[in-house]
Amino acid sequence: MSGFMIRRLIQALLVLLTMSALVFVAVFAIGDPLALLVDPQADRHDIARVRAGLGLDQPWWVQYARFVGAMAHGDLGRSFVHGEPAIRLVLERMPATLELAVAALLIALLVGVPLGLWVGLQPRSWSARLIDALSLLGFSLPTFWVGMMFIMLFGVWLGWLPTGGRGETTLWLGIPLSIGSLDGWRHLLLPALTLALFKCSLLLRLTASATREALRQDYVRFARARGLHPARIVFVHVFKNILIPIVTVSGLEFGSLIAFAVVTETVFAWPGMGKLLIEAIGQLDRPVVVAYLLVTVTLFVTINLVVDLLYALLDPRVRLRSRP
Amino acid sequence: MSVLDVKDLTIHIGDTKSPAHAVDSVSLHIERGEVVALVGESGSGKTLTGLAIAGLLDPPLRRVGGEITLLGEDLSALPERQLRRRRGDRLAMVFQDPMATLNPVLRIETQLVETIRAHRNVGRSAARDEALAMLDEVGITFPAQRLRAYPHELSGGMRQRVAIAAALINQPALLIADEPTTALDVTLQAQILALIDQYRRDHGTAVLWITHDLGVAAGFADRVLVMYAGQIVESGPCARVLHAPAHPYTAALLGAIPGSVPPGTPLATLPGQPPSLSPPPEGCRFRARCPRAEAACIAAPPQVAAGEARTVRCFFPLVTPP
Amino acid sequence: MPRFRHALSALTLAFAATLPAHAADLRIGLAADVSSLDPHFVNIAPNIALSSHLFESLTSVDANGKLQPGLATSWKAVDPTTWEFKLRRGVKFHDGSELTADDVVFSLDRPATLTNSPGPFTSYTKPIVAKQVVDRYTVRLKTATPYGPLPLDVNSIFIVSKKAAQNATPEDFNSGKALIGTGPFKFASFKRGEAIELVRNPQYWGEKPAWDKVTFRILTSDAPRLAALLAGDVDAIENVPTADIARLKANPKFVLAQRASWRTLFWQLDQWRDNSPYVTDKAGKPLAKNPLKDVRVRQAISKAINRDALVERTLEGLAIPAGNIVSPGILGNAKALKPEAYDPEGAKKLLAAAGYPDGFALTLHGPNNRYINDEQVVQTVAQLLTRVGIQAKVETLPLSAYFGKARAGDYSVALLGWGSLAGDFALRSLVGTPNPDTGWGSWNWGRYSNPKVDQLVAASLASVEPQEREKLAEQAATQALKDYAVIPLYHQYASWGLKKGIKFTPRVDEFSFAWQFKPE
Amino acid sequence: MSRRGWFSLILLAALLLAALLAPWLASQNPYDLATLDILDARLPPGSAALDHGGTYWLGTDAQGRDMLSAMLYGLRISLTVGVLSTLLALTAGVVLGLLAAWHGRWVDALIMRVVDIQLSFPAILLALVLLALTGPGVSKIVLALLAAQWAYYARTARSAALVECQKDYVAAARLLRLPTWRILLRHVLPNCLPTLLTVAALQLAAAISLEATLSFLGLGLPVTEPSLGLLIANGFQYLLSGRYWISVFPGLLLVVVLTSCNLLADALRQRADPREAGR
Amino acid sequence: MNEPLFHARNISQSYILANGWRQRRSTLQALDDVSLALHAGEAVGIVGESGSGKSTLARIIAGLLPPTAGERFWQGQRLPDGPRDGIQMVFQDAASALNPRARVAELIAEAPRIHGLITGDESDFVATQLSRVGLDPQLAQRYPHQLSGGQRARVGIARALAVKPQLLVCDEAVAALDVLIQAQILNLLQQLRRELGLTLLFISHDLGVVRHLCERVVVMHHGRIVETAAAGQLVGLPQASLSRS
Repeated sequence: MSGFMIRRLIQALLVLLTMSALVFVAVFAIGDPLALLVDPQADRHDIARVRAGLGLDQPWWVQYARFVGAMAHGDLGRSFVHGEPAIRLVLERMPATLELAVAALLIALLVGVPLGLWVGLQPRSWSARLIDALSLLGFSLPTFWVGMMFIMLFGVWLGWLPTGGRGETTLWLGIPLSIGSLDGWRHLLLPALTLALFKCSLLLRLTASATREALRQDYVRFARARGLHPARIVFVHVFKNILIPIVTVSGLEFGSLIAFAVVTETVFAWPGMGKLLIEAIGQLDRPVVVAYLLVTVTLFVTINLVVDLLYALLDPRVRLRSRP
Repeated sequence: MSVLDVKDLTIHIGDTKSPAHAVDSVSLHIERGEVVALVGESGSGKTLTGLAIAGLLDPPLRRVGGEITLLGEDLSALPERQLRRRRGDRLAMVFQDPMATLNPVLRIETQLVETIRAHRNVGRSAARDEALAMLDEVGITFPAQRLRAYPHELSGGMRQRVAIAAALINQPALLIADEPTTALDVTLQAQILALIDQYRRDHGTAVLWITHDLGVAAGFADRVLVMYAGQIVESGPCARVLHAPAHPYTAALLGAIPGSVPPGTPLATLPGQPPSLSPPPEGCRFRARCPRAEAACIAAPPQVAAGEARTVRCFFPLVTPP
Repeated sequence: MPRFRHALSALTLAFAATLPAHAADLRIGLAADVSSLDPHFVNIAPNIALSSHLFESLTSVDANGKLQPGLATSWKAVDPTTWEFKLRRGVKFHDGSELTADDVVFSLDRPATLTNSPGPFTSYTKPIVAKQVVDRYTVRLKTATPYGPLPLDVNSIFIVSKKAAQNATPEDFNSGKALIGTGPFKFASFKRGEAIELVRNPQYWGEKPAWDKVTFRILTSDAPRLAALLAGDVDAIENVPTADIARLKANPKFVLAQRASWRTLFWQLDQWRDNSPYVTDKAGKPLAKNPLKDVRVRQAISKAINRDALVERTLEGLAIPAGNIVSPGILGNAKALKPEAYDPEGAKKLLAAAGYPDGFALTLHGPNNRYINDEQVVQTVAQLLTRVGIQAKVETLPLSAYFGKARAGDYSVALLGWGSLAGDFALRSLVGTPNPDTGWGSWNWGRYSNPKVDQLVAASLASVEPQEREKLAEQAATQALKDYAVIPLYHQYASWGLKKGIKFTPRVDEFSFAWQFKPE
Repeated sequence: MSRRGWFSLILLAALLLAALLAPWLASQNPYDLATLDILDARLPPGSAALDHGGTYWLGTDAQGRDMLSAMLYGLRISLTVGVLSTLLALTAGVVLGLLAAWHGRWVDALIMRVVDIQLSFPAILLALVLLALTGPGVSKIVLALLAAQWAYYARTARSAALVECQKDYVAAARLLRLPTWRILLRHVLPNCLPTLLTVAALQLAAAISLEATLSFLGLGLPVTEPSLGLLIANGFQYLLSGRYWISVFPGLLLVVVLTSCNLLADALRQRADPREAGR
Repeated sequence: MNEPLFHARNISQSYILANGWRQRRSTLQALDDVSLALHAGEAVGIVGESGSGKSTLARIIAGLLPPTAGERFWQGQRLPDGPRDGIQMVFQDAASALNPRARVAELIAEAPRIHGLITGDESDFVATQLSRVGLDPQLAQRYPHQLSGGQRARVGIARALAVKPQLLVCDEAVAALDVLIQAQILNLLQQLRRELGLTLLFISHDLGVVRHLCERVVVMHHGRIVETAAAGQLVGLPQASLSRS
């Protein structure tokens, strides 16, 4: 168990080091953050002073070594643009992204799993065929385009929902969340739906094929041979088995929801981490980009760990055996 | 009265235009406490016959004819809801692969208790006690501990015992056993056979034993039915059929067993393969491989010649059924 | 809810009713994010705009870009290198303390102390070599050489309370603790990337704003910003997307406020290399010499551009064709300089005269996220150049990459937009002979160099007499444009969308100041 | 293959053909600036051109570019990027996956650790950072997609090859002392292909979609080489003002491309897994 | 002439089982100090229940699996790890033992072609090999899935014999077959052995089959050889209770 965790952590560290090295090279290669920030009238001395102040006068590997050294002390540096600790900026934005991702995952699960179960159980019915075809379409629609179409349809043509921004937030345990107010919900709905659509189709198709697979198993035949009620066969025997892939995949997809929030947040002007990332890339605000990567990698590692634990919980075959 | 009486069971596979006639007019009956072995090569239709009796045929398999009477009740006329009440209660079925028949994510207890409570109005704890007793009866040591276990924590032999316990827990009148020992080692095979034999003696359960292995049938069954290409070609008391087979196919099966001839000498074999059943060949289905086939065998299908206790589907049987 | 089909009216009806604004509240949708509330931390427009509500400077600039008294009631050059500022008396900071000359000196000193600032204000404070407190209400600033624009420079330095800001960190500013100024509004709250709330300063010395509370919503994407206005989530927005101007104009529920802003867009052309990297013959082979060095070629390019079509089609009317480097009304705008007329035939003739009867090929570079429809503008110009035989390719980059490369001189023809309140300032940076030590020509990507222009600009900057300065600045501009040092395209419009019932005086510097919004 | 499979295959072939023949099908070369007329900008579908007699069936964009022509060329770029990156990633992944499966031990451990690390980081973020590093361009986005996707193929190829290597025909080939490369390429690989092709069809859709997304975010292709994603992005600003055609039509075409790829993947999967065939 | 054709000496094989979660390692001893000599022309059977290690032994003998300890000798020469000319194998599951994407002709001719064993026309070669195992040469252009189980088993044998082995290891070669086809294959093996002078190592869980085919039987239990005897004189077999009637 601990060996397993250590391996995961090392993996995370490697991802982070690689990605941050890339970012350092990137910022070095793309351009000069100062070109955007320094006052147009500034002369060479001004620019040199600022450059040295931000440590940008060094070659990238020196900058990188300094960064790694500082990171070991828990310091990820200050945003070039905002002047505040980069990690704080990212953490400030995290609740909005997590709220969006959780909402999307819940939508995907609540819609995708029941429909997938239906498609898996009744593959020949016309409704299942229709759902199946729609899920394939949902699987094929690029997230950003869905967002645009939602804005056009629900925001502009029908005028039912706001087209962007986060709306009113209320504090829950000191974290600002949208779900506390109607206005918050109205703002959350479209981006969450947009983000959910792909995952919903994915979960639907996964559930359907897992259900079909489970129905072919001998234990289902044996359960029928024992005269069990069909509902019990579906909701206990089949469901407990398909829950394993569903939970595993939802967990892993949660990571990609956070990644794809970059797109959704840009389309809907949702003030989350993803939007911060895109802005930071646009401004070459390297500390923020690196801090974003650190936070997301940490999130992904945590998610993977939770998924493994859940997996062990759901599937007795991999359960931690208590000491005999 | 027979526990089970099957008349002219016919099963088709696939679309209605050109279906494979997988099982063709199979009739059989089993008395209380009797063990009947249904023997045949893979593809002969023996498993389908078992599934059809239990009402477990799924598309593309279709029962297109025949009557199945269990304890005087015509199962073939029952709606699925009623049929379900019979399954696991009056008739039970166990399958070949003990690794796959138990649900891997449910405890043994759950799977036994649900079987009881699906058919009888028994409290949870009473059902649990029953389950415990049943595990004990099928020879599982430390039953209370096993009850809490998941299937993967048990060995293959133990799993098959649990599956048999789950099948028999409501004391069915008929047990359909579809090759339950094939996947097991010879020693375990013998144990399972002994277990079922003992249970049958204790409770008078009728057993339909489906197997490809004449050897297993020989030591265990009262009567044997030999299937070839969807039809029963020979039936009769076990000892007599194996000792003096009437159908050339039965004879070939016996002759192919190593040990039937001195070591080093060639075994008796048959040329060719079983025929395709969509559609089945005209005349005798065995004739293409039969050493005794004549013109008559092509012209018309042989009728069942029935003696007192034996039947044979052949124009030229090796022995005449008495 | 009934299903409305007419998008815009539907949105208004649906939301204006459900979300009424408090009568004395104003909500403004901003197009750019405020990165820091420290008024001296980064010298970028969104931050300056916000700080202007909380802080003031010695001088102020009115909607037309003209210098007005601010915290100083008057100023004069007591000698060519000494400026004296008389402070307004009785001005109170938000914490109740009085503004004194000490605060002014502290504020002018402070930018140089912020060493980790990525965009310091030091270029405005640097000409000041000494500061002298004459009395509680009088400050003298000394420069090394005669320097006319000093009153304009100090306009950029906000006066903070010495007491509050002395030991404050950027975090103290962002939390509001150190945000103690003299401005018409006081700080209420800051949700980064989302909203900033301000409340009226009841002790303000000048005209009190009409609003009790002002909320700035950060809506950087065009579509959501417009949608927020239409939905009634905000009362006013800046930077109305060009695509939606016409529709907004047609909608009786809303008012459009527009004016030509200080920002002028023009092409910088490589005039220093003999072999410019992105100029080739049509087969892609290098040319014998750099055609852009020939003034006839530069003029041909100017003539090839149909500025009317560009403004009308690509910018949807959101600009006026330009013949100057600074906008009309701004010091240094020479009224005699008219936009170059569209004359493709003339362009072809000039090209032929310069030795390129079949034209040549070049690549136009431009940013894709900086100016209104910038990417489209570059493409349109490429299209127009192609029609006179100059085969033009287009390469646009995000600002982050673009400016760095452009300043390094990587391009042959590059788009730049410049907003300035004085022509001589602009000319110094844009066409002055580059000199890294003095900061001259720091944005002169084409490295145009004409001693005569340099002289005129220097004289203009050194003149402390406004009329004389204006005349010199106009002469310098006229000379530079006669050389086609740069090719002006248009003066950008700034536009605001307002809910009906609100008035706004558009500002030339594009800032959205809450006190200039008034209920009707 | 199922009817749906054939349908998707024919559709994809038609799209590929349209992309290949774009220069002949399109009424205008959208890259040839001389054919554009700014005065024709943003005309609605069905408008007639101002100076020449043509009709803009799907309207024009902000530069007066015929949308239909732009879409054909955009399709060309989208498909080029998708197919190229898929082929490269497939090759790289297959080579590494086969190597890992065959060699086992430390080679396997090394390759699979890298794959694990790669897969623990969402493809879109990796591609995003890489593109921010390299800047826009067809070859750069292909590289970014390659970097983001090879690991899927490596993992799939390895697990498929492991399954195959367990099979006795590989043992038989070893006993027959066939050269290793021959066993891998002639015996193992062909049997992994059905699975790999299924993944490839899925990843082709993913690659095209990812490219569109990155272009939408302003990180993919330069404006002069507008893929479908960039066309959509360019039209985004006109969506609210009712000039939907600039964005919606390229979007619909993109959806058709992606759907047909996914349909094909579905059909291939069913073919590879006969138990699924009954559906 | 007392030199055995093949000799395996003191073969041991153990696997390390790692538990994914807790990384606790345990060792599984699959073979424990097994020695076995095969003389030219001899037919030896190995019987044992599943898990007794007989298949592992077969794979080690064939060189598919390097043993943890022990050595193999071929006509007195020590063998390095890996397959060797002269030893071929027939596998249990003929479906998995034949590459599903190769035609019968390619399955049979591929290795002989590479090793230069085909002198004449390749299709003649294939036809000869097919007829030797009692298959119609017409089947050469078929794919494995187009064959019946018995035909597949014959193709597997033909492929092994095409490279002219001296020792043929049959690992449960008839276990998956119906009894009638099993009889055909057993007859074929016996006939080939006579005709080609093959040495046969026949592994099966079915004592009846082994007794029918082999002169000498080795009984394995828990990774060890517990008994070696002439086929007729076998006693003490754990599963003796269920020998066929």
